[in-house]
Amino acid sequence: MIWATFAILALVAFAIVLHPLRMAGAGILTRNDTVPKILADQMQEVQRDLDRGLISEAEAQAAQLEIKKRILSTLRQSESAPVNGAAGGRKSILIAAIFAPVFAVVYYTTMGSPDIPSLAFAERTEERTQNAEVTELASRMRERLETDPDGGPSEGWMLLGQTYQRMGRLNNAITAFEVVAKRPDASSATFSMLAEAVVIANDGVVIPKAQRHIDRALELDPKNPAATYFRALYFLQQEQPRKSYDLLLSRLNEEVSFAPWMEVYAQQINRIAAEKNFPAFQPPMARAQQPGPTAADVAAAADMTEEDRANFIRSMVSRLAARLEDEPEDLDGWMRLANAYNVLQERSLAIEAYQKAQALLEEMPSDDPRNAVVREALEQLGG
Amino acid sequence: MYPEIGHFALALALALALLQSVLPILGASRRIPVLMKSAQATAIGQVLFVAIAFAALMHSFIVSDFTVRNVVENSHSLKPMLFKVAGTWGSHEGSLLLWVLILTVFGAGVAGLGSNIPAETKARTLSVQAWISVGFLSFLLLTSNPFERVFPPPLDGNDLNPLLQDVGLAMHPPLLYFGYVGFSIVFSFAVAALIEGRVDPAWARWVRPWTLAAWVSLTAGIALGSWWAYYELGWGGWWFWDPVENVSFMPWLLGTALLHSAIVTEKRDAFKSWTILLAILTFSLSLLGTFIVRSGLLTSVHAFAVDPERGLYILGLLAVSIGGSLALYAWRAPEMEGGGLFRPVSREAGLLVNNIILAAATGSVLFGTLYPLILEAVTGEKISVGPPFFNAAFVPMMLLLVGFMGLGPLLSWKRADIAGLLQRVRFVAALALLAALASWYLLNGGPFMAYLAILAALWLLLATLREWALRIRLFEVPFRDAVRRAGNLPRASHGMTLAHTGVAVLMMGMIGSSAWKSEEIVFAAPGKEVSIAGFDIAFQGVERVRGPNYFADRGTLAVRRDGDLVTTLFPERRTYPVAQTTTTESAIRSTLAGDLYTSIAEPASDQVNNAGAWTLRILYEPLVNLIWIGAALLVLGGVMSLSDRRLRVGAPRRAKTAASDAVAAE
Amino acid sequence: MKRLLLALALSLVPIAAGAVEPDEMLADPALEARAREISKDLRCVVCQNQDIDSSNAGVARDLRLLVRERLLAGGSDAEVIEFIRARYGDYVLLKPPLEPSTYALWFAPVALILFGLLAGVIVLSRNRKPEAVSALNEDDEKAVSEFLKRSDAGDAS
Amino acid sequence: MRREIAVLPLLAAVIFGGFFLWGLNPDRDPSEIPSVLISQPAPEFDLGPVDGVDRPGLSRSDLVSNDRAVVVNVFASWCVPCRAEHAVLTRLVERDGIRLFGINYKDKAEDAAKWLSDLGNPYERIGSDLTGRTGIEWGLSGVPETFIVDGNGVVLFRYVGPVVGPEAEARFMQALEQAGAIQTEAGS
Repeated sequence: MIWATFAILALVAFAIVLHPLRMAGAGILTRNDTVPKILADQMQEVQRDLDRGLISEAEAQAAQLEIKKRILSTLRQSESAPVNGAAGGRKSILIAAIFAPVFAVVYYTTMGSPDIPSLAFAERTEERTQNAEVTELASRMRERLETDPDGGPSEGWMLLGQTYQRMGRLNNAITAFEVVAKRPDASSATFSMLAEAVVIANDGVVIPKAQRHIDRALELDPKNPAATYFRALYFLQQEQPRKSYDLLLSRLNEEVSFAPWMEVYAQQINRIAAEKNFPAFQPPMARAQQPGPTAADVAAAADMTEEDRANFIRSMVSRLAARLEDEPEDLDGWMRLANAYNVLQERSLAIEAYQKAQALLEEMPSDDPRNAVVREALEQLGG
Repeated sequence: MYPEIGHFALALALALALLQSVLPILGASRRIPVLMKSAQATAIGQVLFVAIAFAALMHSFIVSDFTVRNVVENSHSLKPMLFKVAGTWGSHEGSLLLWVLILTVFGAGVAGLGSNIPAETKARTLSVQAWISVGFLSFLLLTSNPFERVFPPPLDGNDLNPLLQDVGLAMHPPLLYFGYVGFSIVFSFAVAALIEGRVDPAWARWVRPWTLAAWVSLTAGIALGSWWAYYELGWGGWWFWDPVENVSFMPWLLGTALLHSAIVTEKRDAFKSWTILLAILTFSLSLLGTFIVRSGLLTSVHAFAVDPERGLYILGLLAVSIGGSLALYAWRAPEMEGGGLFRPVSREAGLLVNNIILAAATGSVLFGTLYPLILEAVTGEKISVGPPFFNAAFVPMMLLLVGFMGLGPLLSWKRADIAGLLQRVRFVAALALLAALASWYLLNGGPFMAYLAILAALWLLLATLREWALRIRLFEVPFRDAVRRAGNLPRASHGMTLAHTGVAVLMMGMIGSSAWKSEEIVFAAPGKEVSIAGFDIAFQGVERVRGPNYFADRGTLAVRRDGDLVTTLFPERRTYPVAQTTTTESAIRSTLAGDLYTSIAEPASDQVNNAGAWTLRILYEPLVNLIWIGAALLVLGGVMSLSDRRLRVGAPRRAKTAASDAVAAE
Repeated sequence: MKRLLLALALSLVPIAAGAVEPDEMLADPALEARAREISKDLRCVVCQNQDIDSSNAGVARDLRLLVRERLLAGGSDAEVIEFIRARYGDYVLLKPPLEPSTYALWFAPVALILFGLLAGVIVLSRNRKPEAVSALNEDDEKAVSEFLKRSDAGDAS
Repeated sequence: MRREIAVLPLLAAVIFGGFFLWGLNPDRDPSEIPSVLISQPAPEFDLGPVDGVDRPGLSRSDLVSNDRAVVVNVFASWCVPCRAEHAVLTRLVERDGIRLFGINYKDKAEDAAKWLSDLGNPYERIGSDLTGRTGIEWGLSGVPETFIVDGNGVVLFRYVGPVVGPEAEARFMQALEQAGAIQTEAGS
């Protein structure tokens, strides 16, 4: 369709350039045709001015004499008749007519993006309603939590915070996390999520406020991987790469089985290693599996541009999706994928992934906490 | 799909421009008719494809297609439709596309309408025009592609600047561009003439309508921009000597000089190389304006987001086009023979003085605008050159010019009779002086310069009317004869009278609103009364109203004069929640005598002593509307001249002779 | 890139009206008028090409207050301007002072006019020599009138 | 003669073109205003501390007798770029041992205190400039702005805008080194 339109346009251009050949028979206007006429008109004008009494007889005569002299000199400069219908002309025109579309096509194939469709705003209602739904859901949830006489359940506030973080409303996310952080039931994860939000909100800089939360998180759970990661990031920002490197490495080596956050650790370790000439990290296990984006990944992506970040997340997601095609039994994988789709506002894909997870969960004990997460998420998505 | 069609169409336009830049000029030098004629087809083809591209971009804006980066950055789904449309030329890329569109419109105009121009001249002119086209189309495609895509598209656009959501502002760039890009064709004519090595009265006549068309649009564009600043910015000023205003004003000044010197070339075959130089410089200043606005060279409120790389590209274009044309000028212009002789007192001499003053004024504005840059480059010092300098340099020159303007049209060509001239203007000069003295006595106060300006404006007005009366022999012959004579005058003559009257009217507006402006700024709680310029204004309070995409605090002001209610004004302070911007909508009572200009700013910051009070700004700007009326007269005068049938003389009515010539040549 | 960011940041500054506020104004109308005039010649340092009188930027307001304060303290116009200039340099003066570095600026308009007039006088004096008014000879006259007749017939006007 | 005159416009255009080319230098910021304070003694001022921040206030006398050059940074909690700059300044203090003084410009004390507690407080002294008058004395055009003042209170360098990004930081570091504001091994 689009190429057909291009073809028509190119054809039009071709025809336009060829057009002069069709009127080759008609004569052309030469100076001899036009200049004396203008001079003659000026003669008449002088005459009219004289008739109206605008100028004196003497003035008129002098002016007319001047113009007459110009007429004479024009008449004498008779031009040689143009060489008409020269074959060279026709050939040039033909070549030119071919040049136009070829030039455009060559340029376009290198610079154009014919695969990107137009998307009018009006056609994107689904995307918009989804977005509006999330916003609406978040504000409803917040209202309910705020009006709750008991201050609202901590899980609710955490979910709200995560939702806001996904929406990029980091200050709201921080406020929501902070509600929980002030409560006695605040867990290590509460503080590490809060720290993460604060770090992202500050362009990836671990500011003292974030540090305090990291401290709290590690106090509650010294093994909290996210908190450890941000602590290491803080060291790095303090220009203590060795300390940062060691911390990440030792935490990584504490684990015996694979966990999704390890990939980010490994990447960060290798980034520091490459810069400072430390030994690179060799993964102890097969690295065939590629996890999807984790929160920490997103944090790492915080200093990217919006576009880079979107591309980055998308590439991670598609890798994860491809892997799950091969390994459909990976429950955590499905949950991560679903969450990622949710972040990307791919509602139907998110529902689908959650449903896959739900199916796998049926084989799990019913008190598995993941059951609740999936149910809640599906409810939220309306699937 | 639409954006891609636009992108492809631009590529085709560039291809046609490339062809047009070579084939016709080759045809003209080798005398091959078919190549000469190809210019017509490609010029029309170019405008077609650029228009397709422009329409595609506009479509993307209208439907808010956020897969186009330019739409994302410069539009928003909530914008009112009119401003979505105007958003097409709201950004650097879009406005440049409009620029190129107008460039090709003028090219196609000459191709299609210039039926009285010989094929050779036309071919050369259109080739030169295509060189400019190639430069700017490639600039567009290589550095500022308006059709750059984003995928996946963001949910909504970024921009919703309410300040720019204004009809006057939306229409101002197209008109302004029409003006200063229009001078491109005059430039092309000039360069073509240099290449051909011939400038004669016929050439001047071919160029004249295009110069007029460009000048008329530029006049309208500048006036519209000034009008926008006046009522939208909220402090009642209409000219700020901002660099961006200056760069649109300089081509106007020089274009005005060009209009006048081309008359001398047309009537007397004189001033030839000077007219050519003016044609080149006028468009050069337009290019300079484009460069300054888009390169971030000078700071300005209006500048686009700056990008040195683009600046470098345009500077390259400038170097080639201005440098090239001036080098050609240096080479060929000395060969042009001088034309008819004239005496120190003659129409020619008058127009010479006009040109000298206009050129000096342009030079002063140019120098003042660029001086901070020059000084910074030479000594590293940073200074500001603001309105005080420009007023001091420019106003006296204009007064001088206006003095001559009254006399000029009364002078006859070649040699004028001084005694007769003085006798004819004695009366109006005395009248103007008397009126100026009377105004001094009546108004007592105001700067001396203002009275000098009043004198000049009155002199110009009266002398212009006197000249017109002389032409139609008003009071000398029976009234009916005079009317008949007026009907017989060429349109260009009426055009001149209108335009000169317009200048006089414009000046009076400027004098009135700058020298006798009065202003009251008060904290007003409901019930507060303010008196200004004979009006008693009662502030009745503020209410909150909702607009389509904003809410506003609307003040109510009852305006009384001698106790009678004259009108009620509702100035607003609008807040746009999405864009988080506040704008001022002034309420104006406009009459010929002056504007009562009211605006409401924020609530008083000190709410302890001024509880419930708002900041009110009330201005009385005497005669300010004469500025726009004067500008309208200038435009009308230009249009009147443009409609003069003499500008089309020489167009073949496909006369027998021409046809038989063609057959013979076959 | 840095300039781009700055441009973006600056573009967020609203250009709304309402520069001078009533609470800044001085009770003495003569003094207030002087303050307004001085403000019009001082450039707002954070805005682009705006005087402090019409700018609603915070710094502009501070400067306006300062101008009035200095006036109340009995400063002359020149002293007040000098006070601001001592802190912000020549850059704040919209009317550049006449100094060696600005001679070129201030004398340029005069020089341009004088140069133009000189050129005009030269052109006019070249035109001094008496004009040779030679009438056309008979052949030429005939050629012209024949041509004119022809063009009248061709052009039906 | 005619020929010489005909060359003049080209000549003028070339000269103007040269200035334009110079003006396009990407390092040149047309809106930057040179400070009149460079090589001049720091202006007279005396600012009290910010309420709720345990740092003493700042006055001119604190700048005139220091062992080495110090940095005076004008900041505010409402200023967005200051946030990014804060991390850089903190690092300069911690890593390079510069002495940092702050002028808190037109800021509410409680906002400033919270901001400093969230982001950390690398300042040795902070003066609170509520009215903005001290800002004017320093020829301030916006926030943030950073000055380097030598041990005797003479202003050596001024940076307008946030010192953020490799280019800006390199420029600032160079100025710090030239001024001798960086703590050397021997000096510590």
